[in-house]
Amino acid sequence: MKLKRELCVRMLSKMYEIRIFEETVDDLFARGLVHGTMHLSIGQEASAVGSVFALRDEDYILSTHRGHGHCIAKGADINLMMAEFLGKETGYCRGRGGSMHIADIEGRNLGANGVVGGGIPLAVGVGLSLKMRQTDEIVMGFFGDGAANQGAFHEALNMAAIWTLPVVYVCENNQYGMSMSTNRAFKIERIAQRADGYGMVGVTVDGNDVLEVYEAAAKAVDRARSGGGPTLLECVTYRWKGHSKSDQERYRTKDEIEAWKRRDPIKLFRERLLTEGVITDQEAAGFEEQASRTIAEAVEFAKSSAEPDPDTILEGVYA
Amino acid sequence: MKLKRELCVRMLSKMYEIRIFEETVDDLFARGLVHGTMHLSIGQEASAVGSVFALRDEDYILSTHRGHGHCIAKGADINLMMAEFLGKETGYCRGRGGSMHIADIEGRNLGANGVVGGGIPLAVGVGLSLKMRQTDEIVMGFFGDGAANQGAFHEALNMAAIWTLPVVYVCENNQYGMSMSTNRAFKIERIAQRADGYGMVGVTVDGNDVLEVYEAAAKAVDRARSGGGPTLLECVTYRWKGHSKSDQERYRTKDEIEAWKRRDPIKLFRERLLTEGVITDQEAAGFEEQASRTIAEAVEFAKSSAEPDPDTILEGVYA
Amino acid sequence: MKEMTYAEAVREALREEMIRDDSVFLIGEDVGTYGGAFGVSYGLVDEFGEDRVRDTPISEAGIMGAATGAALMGMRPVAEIMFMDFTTIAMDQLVNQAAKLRFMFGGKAKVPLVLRTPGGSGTGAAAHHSQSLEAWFVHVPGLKVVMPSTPYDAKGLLVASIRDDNPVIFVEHKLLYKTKGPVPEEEYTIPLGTADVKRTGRDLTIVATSIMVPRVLAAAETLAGQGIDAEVVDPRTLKPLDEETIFKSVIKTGRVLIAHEACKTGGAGAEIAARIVESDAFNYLDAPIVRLAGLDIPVPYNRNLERRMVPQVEDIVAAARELVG
Amino acid sequence: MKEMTYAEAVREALREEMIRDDSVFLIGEDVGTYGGAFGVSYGLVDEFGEDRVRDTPISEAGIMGAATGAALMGMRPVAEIMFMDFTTIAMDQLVNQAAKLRFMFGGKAKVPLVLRTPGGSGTGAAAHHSQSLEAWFVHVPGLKVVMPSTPYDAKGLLVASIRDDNPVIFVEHKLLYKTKGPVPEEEYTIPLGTADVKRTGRDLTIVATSIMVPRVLAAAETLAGQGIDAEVVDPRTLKPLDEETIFKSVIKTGRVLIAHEACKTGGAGAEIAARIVESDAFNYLDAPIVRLAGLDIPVPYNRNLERRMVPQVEDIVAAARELVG
Ligand SMILES: Cc1ncc(C[n+]2csc(CCOP(=O)(O)OP(=O)(O)O)c2C)c(N)n1
Ligand SMILES: Cc1ncc(C[n+]2csc(CCOP(=O)(O)OP(=O)(O)O)c2C)c(N)n1
Ligand SMILES: [Mg+2]
Ligand SMILES: [Mg+2]
Repeated sequence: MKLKRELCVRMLSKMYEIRIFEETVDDLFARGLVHGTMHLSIGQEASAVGSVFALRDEDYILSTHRGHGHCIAKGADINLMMAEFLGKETGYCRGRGGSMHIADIEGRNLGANGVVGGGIPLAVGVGLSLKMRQTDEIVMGFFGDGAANQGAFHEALNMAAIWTLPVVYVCENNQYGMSMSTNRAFKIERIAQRADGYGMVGVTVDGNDVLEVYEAAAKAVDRARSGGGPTLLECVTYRWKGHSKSDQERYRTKDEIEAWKRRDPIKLFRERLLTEGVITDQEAAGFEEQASRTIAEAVEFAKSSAEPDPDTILEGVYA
Repeated sequence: MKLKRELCVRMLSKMYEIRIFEETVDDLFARGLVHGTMHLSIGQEASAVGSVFALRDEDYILSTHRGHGHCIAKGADINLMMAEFLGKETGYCRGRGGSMHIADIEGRNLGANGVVGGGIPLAVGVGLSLKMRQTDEIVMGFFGDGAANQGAFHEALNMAAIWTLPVVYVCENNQYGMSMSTNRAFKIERIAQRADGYGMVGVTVDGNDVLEVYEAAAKAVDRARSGGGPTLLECVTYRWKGHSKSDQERYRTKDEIEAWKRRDPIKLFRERLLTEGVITDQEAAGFEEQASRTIAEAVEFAKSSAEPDPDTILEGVYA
Repeated sequence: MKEMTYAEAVREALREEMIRDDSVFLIGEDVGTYGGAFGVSYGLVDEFGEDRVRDTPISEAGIMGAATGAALMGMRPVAEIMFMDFTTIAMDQLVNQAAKLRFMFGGKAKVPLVLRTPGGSGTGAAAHHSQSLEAWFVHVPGLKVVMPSTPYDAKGLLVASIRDDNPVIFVEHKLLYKTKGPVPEEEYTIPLGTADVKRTGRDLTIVATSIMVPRVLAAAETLAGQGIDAEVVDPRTLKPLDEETIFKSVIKTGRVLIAHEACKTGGAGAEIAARIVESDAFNYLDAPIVRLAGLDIPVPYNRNLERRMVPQVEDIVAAARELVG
Repeated sequence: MKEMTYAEAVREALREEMIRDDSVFLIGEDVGTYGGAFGVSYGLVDEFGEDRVRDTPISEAGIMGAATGAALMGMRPVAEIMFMDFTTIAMDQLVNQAAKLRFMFGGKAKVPLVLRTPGGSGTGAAAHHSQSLEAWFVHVPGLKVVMPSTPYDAKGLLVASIRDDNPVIFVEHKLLYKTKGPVPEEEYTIPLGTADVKRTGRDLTIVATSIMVPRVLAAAETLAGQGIDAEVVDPRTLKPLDEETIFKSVIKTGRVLIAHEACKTGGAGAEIAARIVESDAFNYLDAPIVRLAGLDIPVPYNRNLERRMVPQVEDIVAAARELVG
């Protein structure tokens, strides 16, 4: 693959934004500035960026509880995301949603989901609408390995397949659903294999290689857009951090984590771009710094934003 | 396969019992003696008998809304079944359950189910109990082609597979879930193919050939009993009658029905037994007559049984 | 006005809204050629095609999710779940997704969908095909709950439900499908949240929903013959609930009987009773409130038991007499 | 007596019952090594092994079905659903299967299982991880519903629930897990269906469940300082409901405040209010019944909004003063 500089630069920059965003909110949580819980996707940036970058702006995504990466990759305004984390009125959800429910309707991110697998059937409805309206837009639905054992996965993938909907399902297999390893939760090697049972194309890729993800996603997107129906794309990756804020990580070893950290998707991509002469080391450092600034500004924006007015508490339940 | 006379005779007799039972209740319904609705399995007798006969008496089954065949094959007392149809206190469920909820707990039939797919997860729990107690009993769980698109199917088959449970899942693919043909509801040819996605053995057989069903079921039963885990056995068959009492049958053609009637599983089996000299024509007629008598007696038993006492209406909700 | 059945009224509402607005479509098991288990959508697939009258696999969660996703996109799906009992399978999509997405997203999305589903017993279909579960949905913020009792109400409320920008649970009753009544020739809607006083009276207020409305009206005739003048209030929508109309009636009569088919404990009647005794109407009550409702048992198959489980005309008459007497 | 937390009390009940009866086993997501999302079952897998403390895939319907099937076989599964919000996915297995099988089979089977699940808000986890859905289960014949508010009650009620031959929904509260209280050294059970008067008083009756109990007790102290003597009744089990204890208190005080966290409309408070006004206690009421409950909105993320959504001590004090005042 001949690397297109402009695309690669954008992808690398987004990966930095995601990484730094999550490191930052992790830190804000530790300092008591963000409450509740959050699910960090550090280590999984290639999967989010590689797949979302295969989309057009007009395309849609549906995301998960571990959705910061998808959201940022889809072009969210980091200020509004950060404000949402701080529960501010200026946040994407006016402070009502928090980390697990960020949606950027204008940016065609139809939202994260607190229910594992909850978004998978929604993608059927989105795909169906796009098809009924004869647009050439498509929808990409994310979920984890754990979600692939939910009944909703099964019903939805079958419906998407029989109706040949313009959907790309991306399964981010990070080896664990909370503490349950894929080894224990599945008796098969590749989750994408399940696509066969729906008469759907299934593909497994190295989810830490952003270009491999991108290429596979681009094919799936083309298939969806051209009327070829849905794809189940499995990105094999790993989350570096605990599942959420309550995780003691008793179910995996430090060695395992370290081994995966050596395959840091950002470092891998940066090195490749350097090796192939697409960018210089200095440029890369610049992208990283720019991302840092963006996130720092977002923190300022969020901090200086107003809290929701308690008297508006009943708003937004009904249209 | 060398045909064992005794087994074949019992199988043929059961098939007659099932057929005549259902023709009889159909008639009772038409005459206003049975109310509600019912789902007849006429044309599917080979699937019920072939699979249940591969079990031992101590094994369990879980059945469906179209469950008369399973129930009779498992050795139910026809009198108590018929009394249940007539809503009598002597019925299996004291008249509380009716056609869709007949269970014969002593006979280890853990019940029909009004919810399509509702019994599939129950079989996981039954299998789990048998395994935890280290018995060598197994459980056979029935469901239709339509049920294979329920989320419950997916969750349950995966659990049965990862825990290597002693379960045989029998999918009676009669080509339709109500009016929805398998062609429209699936994008795959064989439902048993889905077994692959669970790391489970999947087998498809001619569900109108009782011996083919029996042999495949026997293998699956052996596998389950010997610790080899679950199997998904698909029996391809056809229901002759409408889905239930409300069916106008606009979704299929007379020709299609007639073609399948020519492959009447009872006639096929009877002819084979005659051809191979296992039984005589006269014997066969005798079995059929015996079945008729059994059913006729059951009707008398049911008719002469008492209605439930309305004052007992609150009984049986809690133990 | 023309005479039509409740089922026809529902179908006419569907048909007219599908003609008026091409974002309206039907989705559910066997809604096409089969016409739905009760024939309600029969014929619509011939008029609107398989895309807009979409048969689905047996996948209730998938149906509800597909409807919700489509609604998020600005379509106006009318989903059908064949029996109310099977909403159990779709609860996550309905309660966690359809009902909450708008609020969770800070009011920035809309979920305009209708879930039509037949509830109720009386057909001998036993415990998995006879439940009345509306109280669950009444408890869920973000949902609206509609329960028409006449063809007129069914049509007017369904049109309003389809045009509503929120997820609406539209509960039909199997035993009402064949009942007839007048329906206007011209287009009309009934605003969600407006009760209807089906009969005026002085001696007691009977609040009744769905199948209980005709039974209560029949009972009221009998009661009238015995010198008891019952006022019959049909809330028509349980959420939002038109409590003003109920309170007004209670203040007038001082006595309340609430009748519904669903199991008594935790049924919608509890909420209605609680609203009354929380309000000023409490001060006008001359007697304890009486709830007449389904027994707290699964629906039995046997005809007599099934009938006994749910209030019948004679039970209503007896309860009203005792309350007034 | 020893001091322990509510979470420890639950764990001790599980542990002791697992020792006593080898048909008892745990099944749920991450109940093993992880110890459950709130650490409640932490350590039990080391003692009892992976077979009896069984981690499952993320398959709530499968978990509930597996538990139900096992219970049918005479095992005594204690299933966990990680957040009450996800019971939505298991409703068919719970409501149509577990709750109804016995009745549908003519009373010839038993389904002895416990479903443990944490409800409630207050952790900043927003609308998909904070619901209080007990009212749904109260409405389902065949289920029992337990909601302990103290470590003592949690242990005694859980032991009773595990020994009960019916499906029991055992609702824990996230904010109570770390609260401490005395628990007897020796074995004890609390019969399901027995309310507890947590404080005696003359001026009003406050019926409160789960997290509301400590808040109401705190409010009662404040009220006492202001000359208002509140009686606090904790039903402990919502189904069966010990209405006698509630009625007795109401007859004594003449005023009722009902406090729960769940959304007000259609919440369990409605049933309690309805029971009171259907009974003779109605005749002793000196004022309308007041329900103080969660607002009818999905649970918001923002800390202040989340707090505002649910009754707090000061709200209870204010409501009680107004009611008595
Ligand atoms: C229906 C449901 N069950 C359980 C949970 C609790 N939970 C949140 S995330 C999670 C693990 C999800 O695993 P996976 O789908 O692999 O996604 P990952 O967290 O690994 O990104 C669990 C069990 C939930 N949110 N929703
Ligand atoms: C959950 C659920 N959805 C819908 C129905 C209505 N229904 C009863 S049987 C049936 C078709 C079932 O098809 P299949 O599983 O193939 O079994 P078959 O009837 O062909 O034996 C339907 C849709 C139901 N009983 N349960
Ligand atoms: Mg994962
Ligand atoms: Mg079928």
